[in-house]
Amino acid sequence: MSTGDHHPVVAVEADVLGNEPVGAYRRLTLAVPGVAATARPGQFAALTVGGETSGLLLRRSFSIHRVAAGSDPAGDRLEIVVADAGPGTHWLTQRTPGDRVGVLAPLGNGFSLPAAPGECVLIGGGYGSAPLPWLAEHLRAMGSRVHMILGAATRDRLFGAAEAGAVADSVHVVTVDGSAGAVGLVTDPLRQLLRDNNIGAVYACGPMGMLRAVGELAIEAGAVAQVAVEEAMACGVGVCMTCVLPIRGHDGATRMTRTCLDGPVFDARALRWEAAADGRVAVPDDAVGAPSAPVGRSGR
Amino acid sequence: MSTGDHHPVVAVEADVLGNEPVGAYRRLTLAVPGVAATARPGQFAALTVGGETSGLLLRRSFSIHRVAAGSDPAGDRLEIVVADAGPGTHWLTQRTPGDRVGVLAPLGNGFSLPAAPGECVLIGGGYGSAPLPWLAEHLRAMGSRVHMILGAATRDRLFGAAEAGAVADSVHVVTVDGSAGAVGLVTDPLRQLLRDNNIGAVYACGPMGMLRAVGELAIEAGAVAQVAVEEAMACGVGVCMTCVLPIRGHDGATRMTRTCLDGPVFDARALRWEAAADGRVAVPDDAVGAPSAPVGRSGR
Amino acid sequence: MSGAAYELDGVDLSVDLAGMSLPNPIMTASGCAANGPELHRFFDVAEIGAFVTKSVKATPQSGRGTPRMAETPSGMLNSIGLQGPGIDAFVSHDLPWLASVGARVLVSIAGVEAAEFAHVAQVLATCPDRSAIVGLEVNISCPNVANRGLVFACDPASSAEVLSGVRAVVPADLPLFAKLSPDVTDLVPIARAALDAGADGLTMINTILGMAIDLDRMRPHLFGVTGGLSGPAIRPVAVRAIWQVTAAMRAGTIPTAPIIGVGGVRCGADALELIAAGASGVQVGTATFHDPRAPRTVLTELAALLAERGISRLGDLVGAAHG
Amino acid sequence: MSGAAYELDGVDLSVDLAGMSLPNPIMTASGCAANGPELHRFFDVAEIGAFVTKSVKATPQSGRGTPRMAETPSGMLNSIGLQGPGIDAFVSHDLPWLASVGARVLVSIAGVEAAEFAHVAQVLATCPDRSAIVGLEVNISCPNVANRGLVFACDPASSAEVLSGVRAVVPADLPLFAKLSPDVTDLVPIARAALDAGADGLTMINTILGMAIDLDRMRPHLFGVTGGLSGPAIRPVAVRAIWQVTAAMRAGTIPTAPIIGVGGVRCGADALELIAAGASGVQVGTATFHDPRAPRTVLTELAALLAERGISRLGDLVGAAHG
Ligand SMILES: Cc1cc2nc3c(=O)[nH]c(=O)nc-3n(C[C@H](O)[C@H](O)[C@H](O)COP(=O)(O)OP(=O)(O)OC[C@H]3O[C@@H](n4cnc5c(N)ncnc54)[C@H](O)[C@@H]3O)c2cc1C
Ligand SMILES: Cc1cc2nc3c(=O)[nH]c(=O)nc-3n(C[C@H](O)[C@H](O)[C@H](O)COP(=O)(O)OP(=O)(O)OC[C@H]3O[C@@H](n4cnc5c(N)ncnc54)[C@H](O)[C@@H]3O)c2cc1C
Ligand SMILES: Cc1cc2nc3c(=O)[nH]c(=O)nc-3n(C[C@H](O)[C@H](O)[C@H](O)COP(=O)(O)O)c2cc1C
Ligand SMILES: Cc1cc2nc3c(=O)[nH]c(=O)nc-3n(C[C@H](O)[C@H](O)[C@H](O)COP(=O)(O)O)c2cc1C
Ligand code: FES
Ligand code: FES
Repeated sequence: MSTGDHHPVVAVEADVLGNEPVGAYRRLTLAVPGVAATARPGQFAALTVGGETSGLLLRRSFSIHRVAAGSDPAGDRLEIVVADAGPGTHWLTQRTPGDRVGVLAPLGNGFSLPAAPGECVLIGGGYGSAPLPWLAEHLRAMGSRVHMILGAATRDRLFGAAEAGAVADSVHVVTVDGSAGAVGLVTDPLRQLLRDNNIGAVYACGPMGMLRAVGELAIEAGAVAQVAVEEAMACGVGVCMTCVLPIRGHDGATRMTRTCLDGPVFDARALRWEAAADGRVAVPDDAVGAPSAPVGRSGR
Repeated sequence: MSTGDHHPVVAVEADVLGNEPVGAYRRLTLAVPGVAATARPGQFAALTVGGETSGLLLRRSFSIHRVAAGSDPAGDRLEIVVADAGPGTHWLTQRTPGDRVGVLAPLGNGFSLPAAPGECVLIGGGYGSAPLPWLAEHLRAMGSRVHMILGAATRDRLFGAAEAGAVADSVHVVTVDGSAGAVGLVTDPLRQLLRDNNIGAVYACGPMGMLRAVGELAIEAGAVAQVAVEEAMACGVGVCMTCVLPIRGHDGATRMTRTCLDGPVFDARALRWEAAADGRVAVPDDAVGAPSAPVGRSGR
Repeated sequence: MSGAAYELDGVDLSVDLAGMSLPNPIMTASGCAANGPELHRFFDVAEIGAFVTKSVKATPQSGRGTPRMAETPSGMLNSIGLQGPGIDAFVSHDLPWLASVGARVLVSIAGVEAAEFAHVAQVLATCPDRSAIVGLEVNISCPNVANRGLVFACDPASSAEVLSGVRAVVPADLPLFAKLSPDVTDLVPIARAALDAGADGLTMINTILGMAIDLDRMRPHLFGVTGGLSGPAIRPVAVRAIWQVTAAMRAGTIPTAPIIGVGGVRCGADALELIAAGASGVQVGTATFHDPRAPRTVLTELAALLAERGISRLGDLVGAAHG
Repeated sequence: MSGAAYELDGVDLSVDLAGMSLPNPIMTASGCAANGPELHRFFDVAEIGAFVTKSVKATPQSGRGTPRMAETPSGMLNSIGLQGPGIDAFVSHDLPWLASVGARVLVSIAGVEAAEFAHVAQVLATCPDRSAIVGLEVNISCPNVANRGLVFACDPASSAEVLSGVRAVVPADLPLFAKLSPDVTDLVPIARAALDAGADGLTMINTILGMAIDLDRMRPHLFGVTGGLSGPAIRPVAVRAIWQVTAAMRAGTIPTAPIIGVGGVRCGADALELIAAGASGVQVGTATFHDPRAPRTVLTELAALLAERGISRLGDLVGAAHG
């Protein structure tokens, strides 16, 4: 981490302005003054859960779906898409206007836009599609041509299919069970798009396995792939070192790198995918400072 | 505790039906099926606080203000009066219809009604007045004459003054600062009532210091005094042994007695007041099983 | 008191703990369930695997003054001081009631010196309702007068002294569980000492020593100054303790013996966590204060969790996280 | 780096911790604040009494694989494995930044053997930004390779070895704080050993060893198997530890020395609780993950609490609960 690129983060007890169902998810709209000026697609927000008496200590992270500038910064809004996955997200899905939730945003880096317009593919798995419409708007505004692939296990786990047509030049929907779009995985339409078009960049957000597959196809096709990862985060702001992944740096060395600060978006080539298996990520032997021998007890 | 007198307790996730301000307090109405048949004035309810993600593990106890029988037991309602005293009660004061709260009720014993009608004084300090209107109704229904003394530090800490006129034969309001009724303590009108009338029984609910003073005056005047105490309770149902007070039994022996099960109402003569000071209660040396010497470390 | 398989949701939940055959692994925790009738208002105490009583000493105990408890984040401190009726009243009053409702009773015993434990155990081993007793839980996590009031379980020698004293006076077929304190630098030597001295199994963990200060009075909140921390807050410590001792058993460092897990369990998944770490029995303590139905609910939830996973025998999951 | 009285709400919050003059008692906790710039986005890190850095070792450390954390009721487990840049990068990169913003730095140091601690301390004692360093916190709650990976702080002799090694290489006017682990049978002998070997004060407590199991994988949740439990859940243990060691100092059993309290502090009242138990400094750790402004907020709340009570000097409340 370089200390120079720390952008300002808004820390606020945000009013909940809206909470609507979108398939299996809820879209929450929050009043976050000043967020619109700095937030970029691919960044995330960290929310407190459970209210004042909560036994859930840690914030939950969510991709920023969009921000909307108010007439003045005090009126800025931030939207996220929440899957009810456990006690913290369940609590969030129950919030109604009038409630308050602690919000830190924007956090992390976002997707980098290409230097010049080009043709690109945006890929989302499940709620991973949340940041894509907003990203598509940015890309189209600079003249890029945008293909969008939305995948999920089932129809209700798709996100963004309704608005995709308005923001993308082509839309490809796949579900594992065929309940919406074609039967299959996001890699099926991606393979086709990479073959039939001159794709310069791929942007993806979703589960680790999907990101890896997408990254490999893109790199093979000579495209740049930017993937937004999702590692368990205790703080979201770079102070705890829990959210690391082995990332190869410009100097070729692999370091255990904070995904909350230097991610969640990474160039797929920098990720040491082979270290990850079964939801766990090992320290590659060649990583900077890798232990020569395993230690028996927790050094904290 | 005798095992025979265990009455049925309703354990339910209760719907919140109402939440209205009453002075500095909130009156909560809860749907508690089946509670009306068994609950008696002086008993209490134990409520969970903080919802599903709560870090507050223990229930909070509240005197039952009243119960109302529905057209069938499923429609029974229970009312409590809540002072916002800390995080748990604060959370409760924020509940709105549609919310749910875990309720156990009725718990403990209630006030015993006299064998024959007579003249009596009901005394409440602060929210301690909560059970008195309902108790007054029971006493008047059996032909007793009811005087009611309501005291508090300030006007907004008084409870029940508005409805007292309808349920009592005489009403005496005192506040420490004189913001309502006479300036003074509940013992002032009590002294007068005990002198001028043939009072057979005194019923009191409020802070320990008040209960002691009331009990002493009543006993001196030859009246029976029943006082409802308020000890910190972890379980409310008799299984943890945290809520004890030294109580003299019928056999003359003092035992550390569970106020949640054998109280919260006790005959003032049975209480070993001298053991209590500064919010703490020591084990009297003559209590059954009192330690001969203090132990250095917690035996759990 | 049936040793036969007990099914819920098609899952065989029965366990055999050092000869203690129980229809299911769920128990109350000592001091968190009184001695029966109070909880029996909320569920049939014979439905859970065993009912663990409040630690009983030789004579009646008043316990400490109040406050005896302080709520803490996701937990609580208690300093009760082992209030109880004493062993004679226990066998003439409490135990008969438990026997009358068909509860399987794991009697928790305590003392200030080894001889007191032995006396209490001997009274139990020869009492009229002996047949309701499935085992004794020896609460060595209580103060030892001979050792500056430090708890027996702080030290292998004191632990062994208590266990061998009890073992000597009770029949070999009465299972003994030593209840350990987590407040030690290394649990394994204490576990070894207890097992070598005659314990058939271990119960882990008792509360962790803690303290709260009353900021209004600027004095210790509890009358007893320090107290025992319990509840969900300490579950990670219980899991670790069970894991460490199970690992030592699997490595052959100490004899293999059944473990009863306790500490912070409030739902079926919590119970399963202790089982996966190595426990074959699970006690529900402080959660009972949040909801008196908790032990029974944990049992239902545990059965449902196993059924969901297609596990037909609970025994298959004991220690499963060790691989 | 001012030793002058520092007032907030009319309260003098300044403290002197074994020669470490701080405007107020509030600090970050090692490993819960990285090394400065990240938190400086949320508050000026020079406003709190001291900034405590992530424990630094001699060489760069990758730390462990992930998952490195598990949330637990009112707490969390972590198993980071002391990831860090190593002492050379620390003095050339991290410390200059902290010096540039005027932070008073309490540098936390670690090692796998006494010699590593001494080496790290020596580099710090002679580094260009030495003047930004107000003291060293010696994290002896980390694994000792020579003793089966048991932490140094489990044992008085290992603790003393580390402290005397560090003391020998740093000037007498550089305050040393030994950071103790609560995972011991008796804290007092460890505290004595550390003080006798040259510690000027003590920091208590480090995390409590715990564990969680991933019920989907039926394996330990953390890559490092066990982890350290922290957060509000453990505050009662921190209060007890500070109380016990302060009581031993007041009784003359061990030398009197300042204590920095840490464990579960998330608001001003929590800080006051540790102070009343005997701490003259207070670190805010895990609460920072809930809210990165936490250390600064605790300071504001603490000042307000004292003002409310009419206390004009924080020092008057240190150990006040002992009477
Ligand atoms: C950068 C980032 C962006 C994310 N974007 C979204 C989004 O747009 N929409 C959405 O619904 N979810 C998103 N998630 C996942 C979301 O944070 C988790 O589903 C949530 O933390 C689960 O909390 P819980 O209490 O409901 O579940 P629990 O499983 O009980 O959580 C327990 C602990 O594990 C952590 N955890 C559990 N699952 C995950 C996960 N998948 N990723 C990271 N931490 C996890 C929690 O934060 C918590 O600390 C994102 C996660 C990250 C890191
Ligand atoms: C039998 C009985 C009847 C009661 N009736 C009423 C009533 O009708 N209306 C009302 O407003 N309050 C009543 N109380 C007091 C009420 O239970 C406490 O105000 C409440 O528990 C405080 O919880 P908290 O989280 O808001 O405060 P905190 O002070 O944060 O509570 C911390 C812990 O201390 C306990 N505690 C704190 N204050 C008290 C207290 N005064 N008595 C017992 N335990 C306490 C809590 O239960 C909790 O475990 C009654 C208490 C008892 C025992
Ligand atoms: C109020 C209370 C009283 C207790 N009394 C005893 C006791 O008498 N004997 C004993 O062995 N353990 C006693 N314990 C410890 C519990 O049995 C259990 O080991 C501990 O609380 C951890 O489990 P939990 O988190 O489920 O409560 C007591 C615990 C509490 C909270
Ligand atoms: C993620 C994390 C990393 C930690 N790293 C260190 C460390 O490097 N050195 C150290 O002495 N303590 C470390 N600790 C312990 C804390 O400094 C502190 O002693 C402990 O967490 C208790 O305080 P808390 O409850 O306020 O977090 C770490 C704690 C956490 C949660
Ligand atoms: S989540 Fe704490 S450093 Fe990334
Ligand atoms: S509150 Fe638990 S026994 Fe009375």
